[in-house]
Amino acid sequence: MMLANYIGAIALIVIGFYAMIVKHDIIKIVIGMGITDYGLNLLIVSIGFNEGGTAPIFTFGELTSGMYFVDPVPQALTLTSIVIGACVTAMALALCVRLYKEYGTLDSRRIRRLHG
Amino acid sequence: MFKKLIDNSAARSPWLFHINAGSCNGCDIELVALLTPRYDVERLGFKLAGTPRHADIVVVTGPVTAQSKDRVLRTIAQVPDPKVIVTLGSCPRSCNVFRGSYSVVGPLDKYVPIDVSIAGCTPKPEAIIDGLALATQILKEKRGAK
Amino acid sequence: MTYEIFKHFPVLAIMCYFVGAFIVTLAGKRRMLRNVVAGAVMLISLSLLLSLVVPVMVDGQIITYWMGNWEPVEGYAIGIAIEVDALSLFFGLLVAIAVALAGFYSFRYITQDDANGPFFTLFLMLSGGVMGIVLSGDLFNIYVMLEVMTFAAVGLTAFRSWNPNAREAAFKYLVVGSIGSTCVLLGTALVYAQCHTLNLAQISAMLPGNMNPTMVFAFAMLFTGFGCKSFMFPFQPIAADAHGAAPSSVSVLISGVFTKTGVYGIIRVSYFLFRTMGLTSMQTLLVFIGCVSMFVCVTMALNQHDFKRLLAFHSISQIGYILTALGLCSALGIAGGLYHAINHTLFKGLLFLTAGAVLYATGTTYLEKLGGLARKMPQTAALFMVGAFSISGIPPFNGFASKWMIYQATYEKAAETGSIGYALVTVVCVVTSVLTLASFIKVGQSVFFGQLPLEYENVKETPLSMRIPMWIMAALCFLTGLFPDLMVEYLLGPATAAVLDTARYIDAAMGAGYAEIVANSTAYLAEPVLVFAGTWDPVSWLLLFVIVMCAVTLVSLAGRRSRGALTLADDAKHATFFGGEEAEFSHVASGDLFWGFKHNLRGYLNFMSRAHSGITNDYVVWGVCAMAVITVYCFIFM
Amino acid sequence: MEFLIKIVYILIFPGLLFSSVFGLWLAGIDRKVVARMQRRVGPPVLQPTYDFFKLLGKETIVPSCAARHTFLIAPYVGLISLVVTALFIPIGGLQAFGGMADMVVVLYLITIPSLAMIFGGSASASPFAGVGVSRSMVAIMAYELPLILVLLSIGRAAGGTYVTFSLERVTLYQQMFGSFLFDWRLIPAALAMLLVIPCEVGAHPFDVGEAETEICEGPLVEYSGAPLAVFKLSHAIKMFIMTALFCALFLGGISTGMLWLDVVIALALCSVVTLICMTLLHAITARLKVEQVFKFFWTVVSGLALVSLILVWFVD
Repeated sequence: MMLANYIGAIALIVIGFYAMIVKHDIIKIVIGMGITDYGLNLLIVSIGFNEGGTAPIFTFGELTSGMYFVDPVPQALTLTSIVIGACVTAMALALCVRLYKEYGTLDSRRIRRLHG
Repeated sequence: MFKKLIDNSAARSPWLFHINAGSCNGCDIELVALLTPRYDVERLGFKLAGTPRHADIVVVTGPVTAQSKDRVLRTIAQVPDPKVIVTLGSCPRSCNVFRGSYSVVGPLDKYVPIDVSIAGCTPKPEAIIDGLALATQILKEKRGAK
Repeated sequence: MTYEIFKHFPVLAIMCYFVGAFIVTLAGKRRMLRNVVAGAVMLISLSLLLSLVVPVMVDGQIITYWMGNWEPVEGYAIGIAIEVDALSLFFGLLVAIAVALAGFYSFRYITQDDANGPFFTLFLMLSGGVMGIVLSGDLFNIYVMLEVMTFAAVGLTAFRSWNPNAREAAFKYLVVGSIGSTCVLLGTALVYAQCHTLNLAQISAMLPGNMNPTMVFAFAMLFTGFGCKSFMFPFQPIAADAHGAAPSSVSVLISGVFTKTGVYGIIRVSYFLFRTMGLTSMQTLLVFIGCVSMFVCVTMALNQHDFKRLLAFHSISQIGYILTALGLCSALGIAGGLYHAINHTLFKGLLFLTAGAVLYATGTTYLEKLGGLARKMPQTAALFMVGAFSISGIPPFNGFASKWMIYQATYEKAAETGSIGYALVTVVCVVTSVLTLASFIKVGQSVFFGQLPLEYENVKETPLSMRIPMWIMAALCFLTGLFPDLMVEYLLGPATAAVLDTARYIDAAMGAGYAEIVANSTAYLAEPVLVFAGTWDPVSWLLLFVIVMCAVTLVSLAGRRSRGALTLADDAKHATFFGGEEAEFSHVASGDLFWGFKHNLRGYLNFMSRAHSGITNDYVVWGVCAMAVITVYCFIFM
Repeated sequence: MEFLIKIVYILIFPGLLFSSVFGLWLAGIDRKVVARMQRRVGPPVLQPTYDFFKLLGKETIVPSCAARHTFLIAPYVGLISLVVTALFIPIGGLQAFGGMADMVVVLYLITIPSLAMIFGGSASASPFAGVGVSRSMVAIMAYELPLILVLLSIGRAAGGTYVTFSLERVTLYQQMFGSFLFDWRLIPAALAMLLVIPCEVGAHPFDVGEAETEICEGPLVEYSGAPLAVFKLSHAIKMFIMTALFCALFLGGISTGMLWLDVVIALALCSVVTLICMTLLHAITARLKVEQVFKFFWTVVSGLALVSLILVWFVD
């Protein structure tokens, strides 16, 4: 089951990079960045998962000696990472709006005043 | 401290700046001929400078055409003191055969005082050397008078 | 003497910036209050770090601070650590100095912008982020701070939003920068998967020698990620865009400080966490990347027409020097690289500030439009010359001292390994240095010297409040170059020792003896002894210079009566010589300079110019390719 | 006493006075011998000295568009740094101030006068100077690559099993094992160095920056009087320094046991090197174009130096 997670994570990252490389629409580039981020988040959560572990929070049931938690640290990391990802997307979209106003296009091939 | 050294050197290292004020090129060629092995004025320290700022002696050839007048005067003005102005050939002296032409406004001494004037159309190299040697003496005097 | 009190200083230094950022926001439009708060914050942070110099640099302490007092339990670090060794403090000082000077410069500089409210918020966030990275002892914290820093930097790049270039640069920067962030986060996650800890000290005790494919991959990712943050080749185009478009005082931070965090990251990753720097393959990789960055960026800089964009390419070129030196893995190389890092911050800061002064006075940094400003802004011109001489390595300024150490380090490495390749590295360094000189002569000729265009007839010198930080930087450029011995003794020596002596770093965090128990090898990667192949004594040079100068002055005073007069006037005699024509405006602009050079290398230069196409996708391709190539390289050779 | 000797070193013997006089003398024999090769009588050997003093007596014109301070200070900075550089180069085993600067430092120090000329010319605001600045800088870029290759070869050869940049070590090594000029591995480097010298000094055929017939002496176009005199003097001292550097690097092994004799021999050798690499080239060649200079140095001369470097590295 974890293998599927890893494969999924890697696939998401690759798709994200693919979008950033191939798509000329800057909104799609931003979407690509988002997808890469999700892939990473999935990967981090999967790293902390222990087969059969319980949630790393206060539980109502009895704690027996055989029980163990899933690793809480990656979940915290993921939360942080999600927040950062959301901010990046918001900022990038804001810049897209301003760029569209200036250049009248979203085509990255035409937004190249800085070159050479 | 160096007054004597400088005064003595003044006559030994005259650098020329050559201005063509509408000359037929005859005098120009003769001036350059002075640098050839036969006459070799470099033995006297003469050297052709590339810019009026480096020059001690300004050599003007040609009858001073209307087009060249301002440029000649401006260039002469840009030579640092002490300087000597030499006219080479008959043209700058009297406008020679070009006198009376609508485009000739010479002779040069209407505009600036001339120190040495070498006559001839064209002057012989020996005459030019003689004139330039005289110019170096004047240069030394000007330096000494300062 | 007890150092208990100093334990709290690093965390305060970081918090200062963040707290200050929020208070500045509250100040709203009251500019005076805003300036006072920001200034106070920057000074407090700087003095906190300066007070650490004695315990850390001189006495060799390592200061560890556990957030919330979560100290390690049974050899497992649970809490978040702030750990300051000589290396961290070195970078911290560099950050604090640059931030303070750039900040004081900005007080006046940004008054030209109408909406300058959020400037200091972002500025202090950026500073806090950078400070957080260099002082932190926790890998994930470094990632978070990296993001905070990148974010503030993107915001500041787009700060002059009326300028379309700024928005475009910010967008590209955000997109390509996200590759770097992705790499760092991926690497961090993989390291956590392996070690179940995020503490740098503990990781560096556990990882070296235990390399499996996952860890090789993690290393490649972290290396690329920090490389992206230092804008090494092939991430240089976004750096050029961002530095060029941002306000000058921000460019100082992005080029002088931001890139240094990448360098710091690379040091931490390859000298500490994985200790891969001992491998020949790793050294070759870093030196190769350094050389390519150095050469490509300097030739790109020669092609530029914008003052700040040119400076931007130069900063990557100088980063190339630093990476090359660090890649040598010898004490002299590390010392030289760190020396160059601090010098680069100073002189590039100075140059960006002069560019800002030119922009402030004339409203443009376009080289073809400017000229002759030295007559109107003599101090700025003098400051520019100090910066230009420093960056192109003219003795006795600081750039030379560090470059000279780098040349020796590369050539000694060549002798040690017996490989002529490193000798060629020395040659590349020297050639880059002379090309740097060329491009600064281009700037001097086309901005400060030559003829003054009519429209700048009324230009004024920059206000005093902007000149003071520049003069301080210039003085530092001179002093750091004049006393390389003191620099080595008090800053570089301890920092170099800290880079090579990982065991002490581990012990300081995890308790004494931890490194020996856990780590597989605690031996030095190289002996921390500086071996010089040559000699250079700037103070004596200066003394000789002064003596000869006195002699020349005396001689010329003795001969002043017989000398020709010195005349100044504004008439035909003193007009510029134009072959007899009336003097007119004629200025050899930057594009026309160095034709002989450009003509011979036209194939290469045109290719590079086309390659920096300005299309975001292309830059992403470069970044992803770099990531792939470095990964494959690491898998093959590690 | 020690202090007095140092002052004598600085002001008299390899320092200010001597390097000026000897440099002017070298410039003089250069002009004289070129003239003799062209079958002319030629100027007296003291001609550069006369030129220098004459220029001192001339008026100094500061152009109205110029950046005055840079324009006037630049020549003096160039001259002083050159004189200081002269102190670091061993002359026939006599090293006035050894252990202060090595080969790489000297490489950088000798660019300061060129830089002074470039910035001074640039400050004069003349377009001719602008072109001259561009060309001088290309010349610097051109010779720097072969020069560092030569220095690295020497550094390796003199380092024995290791490397060294120290000029003292280079001299010592040569005195023990013979001059490098007679080491077959370093002959290409010596040739390269001989070609670098005229380019660094700005002599024919590499004087693209100061081409008086094309661009009115380039950076010097607006200079007159004392600053020009100082530039001419720097040019002369540069000839001395570069030839002395050649002698120190390739002919340092000549040792008779008597210091004064060594010094005299070294100075004689300086003159010979000047004749070979400057006078001969001056007399037989015309000025190259600027892109030709660059190409020539980055291909032929660098190639020669690189051959040496490789030989030194791989052949014992």
